Amino acid sequence: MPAILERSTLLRHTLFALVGIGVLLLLIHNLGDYRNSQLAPIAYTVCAAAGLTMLVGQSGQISLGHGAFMAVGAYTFALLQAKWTSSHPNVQLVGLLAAGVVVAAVFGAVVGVAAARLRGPYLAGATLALALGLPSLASYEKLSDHLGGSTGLNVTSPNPPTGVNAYRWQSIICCVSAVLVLWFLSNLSRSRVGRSFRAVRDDEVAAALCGLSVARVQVLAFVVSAGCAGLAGGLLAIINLTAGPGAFPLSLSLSLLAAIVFGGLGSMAGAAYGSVLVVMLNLSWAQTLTDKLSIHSAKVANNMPLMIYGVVLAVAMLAAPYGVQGALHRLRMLATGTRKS
Amino acid sequence: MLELEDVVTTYGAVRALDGVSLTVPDGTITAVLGANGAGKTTLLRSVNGLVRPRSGRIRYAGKDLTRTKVDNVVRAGIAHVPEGRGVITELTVEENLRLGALWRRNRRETQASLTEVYGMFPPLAERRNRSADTLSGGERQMLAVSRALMSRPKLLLLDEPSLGLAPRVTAQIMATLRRLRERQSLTVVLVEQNARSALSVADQAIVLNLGRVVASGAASELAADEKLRHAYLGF
Amino acid sequence: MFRFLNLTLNGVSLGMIYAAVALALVMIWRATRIVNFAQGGMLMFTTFIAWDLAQRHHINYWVALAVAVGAGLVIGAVAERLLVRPVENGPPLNAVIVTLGLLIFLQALAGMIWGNAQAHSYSPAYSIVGYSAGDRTLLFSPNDVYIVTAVLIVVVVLYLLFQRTSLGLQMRAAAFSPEVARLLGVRVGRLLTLGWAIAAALGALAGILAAGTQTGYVQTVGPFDALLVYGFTAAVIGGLDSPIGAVIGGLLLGIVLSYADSYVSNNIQTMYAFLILIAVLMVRPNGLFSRSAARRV
Amino acid sequence: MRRGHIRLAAGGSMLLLLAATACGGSSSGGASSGGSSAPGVTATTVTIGSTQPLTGPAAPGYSEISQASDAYFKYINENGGINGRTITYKYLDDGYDPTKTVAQTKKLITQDKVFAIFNALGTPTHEKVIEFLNQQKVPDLFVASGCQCWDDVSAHPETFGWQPDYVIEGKILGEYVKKNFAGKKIAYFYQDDDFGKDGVKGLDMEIPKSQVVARESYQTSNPDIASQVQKFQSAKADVIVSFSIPAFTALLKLNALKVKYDPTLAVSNVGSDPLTLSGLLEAFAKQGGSTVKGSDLIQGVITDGYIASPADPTNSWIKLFQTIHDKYIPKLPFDGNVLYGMAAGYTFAQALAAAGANPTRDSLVKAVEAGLDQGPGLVPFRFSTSSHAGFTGVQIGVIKGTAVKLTGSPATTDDGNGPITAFDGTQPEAPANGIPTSG
Repeated sequence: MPAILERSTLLRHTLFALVGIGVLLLLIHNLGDYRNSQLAPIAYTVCAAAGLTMLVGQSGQISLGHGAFMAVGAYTFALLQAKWTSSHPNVQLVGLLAAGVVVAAVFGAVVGVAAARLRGPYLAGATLALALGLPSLASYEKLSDHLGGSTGLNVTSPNPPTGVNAYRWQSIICCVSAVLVLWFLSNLSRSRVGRSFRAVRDDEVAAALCGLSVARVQVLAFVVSAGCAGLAGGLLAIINLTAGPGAFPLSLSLSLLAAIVFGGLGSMAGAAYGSVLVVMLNLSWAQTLTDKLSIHSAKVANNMPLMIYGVVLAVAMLAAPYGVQGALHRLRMLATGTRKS
Repeated sequence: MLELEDVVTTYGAVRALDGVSLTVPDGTITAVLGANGAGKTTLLRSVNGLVRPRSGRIRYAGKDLTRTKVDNVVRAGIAHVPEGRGVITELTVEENLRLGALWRRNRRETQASLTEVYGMFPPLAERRNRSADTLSGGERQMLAVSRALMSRPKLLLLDEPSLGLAPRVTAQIMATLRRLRERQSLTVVLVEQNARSALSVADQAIVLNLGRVVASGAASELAADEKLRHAYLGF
Repeated sequence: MFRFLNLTLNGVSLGMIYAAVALALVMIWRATRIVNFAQGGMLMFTTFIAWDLAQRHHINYWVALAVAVGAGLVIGAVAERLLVRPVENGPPLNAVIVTLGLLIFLQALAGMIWGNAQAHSYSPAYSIVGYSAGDRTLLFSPNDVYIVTAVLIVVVVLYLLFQRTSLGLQMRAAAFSPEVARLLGVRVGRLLTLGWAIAAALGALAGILAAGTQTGYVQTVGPFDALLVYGFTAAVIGGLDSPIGAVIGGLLLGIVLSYADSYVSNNIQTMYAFLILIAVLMVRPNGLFSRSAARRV
Repeated sequence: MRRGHIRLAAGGSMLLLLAATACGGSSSGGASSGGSSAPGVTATTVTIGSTQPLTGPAAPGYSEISQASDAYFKYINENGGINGRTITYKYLDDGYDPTKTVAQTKKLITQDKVFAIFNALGTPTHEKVIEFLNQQKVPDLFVASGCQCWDDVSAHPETFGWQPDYVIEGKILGEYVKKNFAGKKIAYFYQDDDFGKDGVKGLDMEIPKSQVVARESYQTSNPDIASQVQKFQSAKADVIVSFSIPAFTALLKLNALKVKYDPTLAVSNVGSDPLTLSGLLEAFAKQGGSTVKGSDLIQGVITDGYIASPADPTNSWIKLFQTIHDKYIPKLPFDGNVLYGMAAGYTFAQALAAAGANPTRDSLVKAVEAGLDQGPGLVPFRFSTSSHAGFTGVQIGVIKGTAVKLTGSPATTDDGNGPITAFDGTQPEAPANGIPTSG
């Protein structure tokens, strides 16, 4: 590796991001429609999970309600899409997604201020109630005309450029977003901000003694991760053609958490692995496995994918308590013959 | 009699005990001395099963305790007063005390033990129904020692009883220990940084440094050893 | 005024059910410092066992209740031994994910056994027709009296167990300070198992009480999501460590939800739960009745 | 927790790559429609797909529908198929969750390459895929929902409704209530979505606003409807018209029972299946008080129907469906949901038969637009090149015993200001072999 890349983290990350986008574009081009329609949800889940990693893994807070921030991003996208049309579809797309990020981040700041006073299970409880409560606002009589009630708002998928089919275009939008988020967060976590997150996570008192404002750092972590979730929400709206309360159930928030714990808490790569695992398990693998078992009883077959998901969640935690990243780390240690102390 | 034979206990790569051997005869007070991080607390934790030694052997009254779990070590008659006293502040004084004798499942004995320790430490009797977090540091130490005595142990493991206490209170506790040894022939292993006060009650002592025994012998001999006092005991 | 009275009574009855769920969560939190997300799944599963006995096999209400409570004891104990024990000393979030896995597993298993298709109804223990007050009918029936009494009895029994028995003393010691308890000869591991077992049994009772009101009976096999979240909310309001707090949190939640439903809008119940929770936590970040400082999830 | 390793951004994207290849690598390009051989059609088979709530909140009752359709298709397959082709019906579970509907529909189109989507269930769920299906030019036949929104020929040329829309149902139900309960106080109870709101729209076209003393909605996620019933009672409503799913119809009855309130109920077809309802109420009746027992609780409930009723066992359609039910799905109750599934299956078979010996997506749509015979329906379809709406009306009925006893004659109307007229045509007999023929 050239010396300049060794020295400059930013440059190295940028180079990898560019390579990553190139590789992904190649991949998307070669995948069929069906695979692309799975790649897109993986990619937007990566956005949200990577953001959540900053919050949970790096700043040591917890959120069981990240779906709420995704909902904010999605509704922002849907509401503005109806109000603001641009002559250039791509400008409009970027603008709407950015608006989703900003609104979600502002919302994250509000939640963060409240969250900075709370610890552990109390924060968990508050965010859990938020995840369940916020989407229900759409059904509040005084708002339901604007927010579309329990049916939600319709979103139109952006028209692809000529020569690109709709599935590929959605995959491209999501994957590029995911790479950008990973690029941004990787740099952030290497910067002073990232160090302050970890300082607060490891020891609040010591961090405060070093002159950090613990509350401010915690709020910032919420802002960053809510922004990422907002982007994911906007992308979800594009893929699912909707922003409705049903798209943000409690299980969404919890599966994001599962994704980052699965991957190995605190690492960006872990968030990516975890997202792949959780999304594919949900969308496809559990179903495929069920089909292979060729079960005759409809009752059993209908519930088998769910059961596989549950069992995998529990067993993975028992078998690999530090997630995929931890397991890889251990393998590497075994291979190089060094021992972890 | 408690016997340790070449005990090695590790935390990850760190050897907290590095081949410690020790014999504690019945009815004696043995002081374990040394600086911070010398392995004193680990020694106690190895004995009572909170950590498992990597190698070596621990025997008490002829039984091998090396692989025995905490709750069974306690049932063998070994009580432990942990460092920082381990008083459960959410419970009342009397509840803390009762807890010490619960595994015996004998109401009458428990009641007798209660009367006994209240007699030994009258301040506790006055505060029996108060929550333990209203106690002063000295009272907490009294409570912790009393609680250990509730089970009428044969061997008492004490971890830094003088930590943060006024000299007068420390002296009171040391005096109690001596009285117990004399009257009930209680065996005591006393871990202390405060070597002077520990040696004043102990029959014998060992000095640990970086997990190894660097000196052992009668308490009076060690107290007289000028070089040792300068190098390890700090008085 | 009459409406207000009725709403209050309705809230008390609902609140007692939330209180029972909250109590179960508090039991587990005190024992293992874990928020048991599988509680909803566990109470759903035991409720279905009782439903199967009572409605399909026409077995007496009380026998079915007893069997379900017994099944709860077993499920709770097995869950603790098999799933929770191995992750107890790992990263704290792992326990959350494991209980989540258990929740999903139980949901799927119940679906396999009882199907997802039918809505199930469950005979309440007593009449649900309200008492008459003059020419009007109160929104409070013999069955509501039963619900309130049953939960109150459980609260009193648990209080006596914890405060007056040596088993309870050991459980408290193990909850507050497991290592010290261990040093005093308390078999902490067994007590944790027992704590989970009691909590799951309590959940079974809560589930059956809920099933006997209109609140629960339309539930098909599913996660009993709302019951879990309201129970958790009530427990957090009360302060997670405090059984009394759980009961008061449950009542508070039940009554406020009942008022808000009627006076504001009945479409955003979950939002009220969030608002009440935030209001309480902003004033008291560790809940109303908590004494010891919170630790991480 | 060991300190997390911060990996490189590119690391993450490489993983995506890995994952995507792991999930099966590249399959051949997009689904191309048109041409001589249509997707999903072979010389001997036709594959169609659907998304259904097999689990989740809408599963009670509705999860029987797809099994019933499948049973009817199996019956066809064993009796020679349609134009020599057997029908393979792939119905996937979406749990009534719109997000899953999108994913499952994409799977049906891109992986299973189905010929058409048939009878996809749910208003909020199917609304999310309607644009997509029309973009992809996939025939979207006989959506299992009475939303008006399926009938929009210019925007959604591929989509067709089937059951009468809720506005039509509301109008006819409203007219009946207006006539029979003149001067009485009337209240509305409705689901807070397009189903309930469309129904209320229809009711409002007929029932004078002055007569309506309360309007209360509910959310499917919140079964505590005590406060709504309180309002009905304090408004002293004599009649409650309810656009609710079965579980909430039962809850309405139950909550009224709790406060000794006994208004007349008029319930949409969606939420009035007597077997489902009495099943829901059975357990409560035992403790409900001394005066009620069993399905007594729902006797006399006013409702409506648009296909033959199981209360009429001599009807040729009921006989046919009963036979198929007993052979293929004997474990399911023979209720309104099963009839619904089989009747919809029959309509699809009609369309497929009419699409010709070598059906294409285009010929299938054209066949429906050419108009279909009402089959087991009580009233005709409205299908034409300018309308994609299904049945044009309903017939009022009253719950008697365990079935709906239809009264008077069916009525038809439109979802606008059109008049309500009695339909005097007769229902055709079921074909002898139970399978429609082309033409």
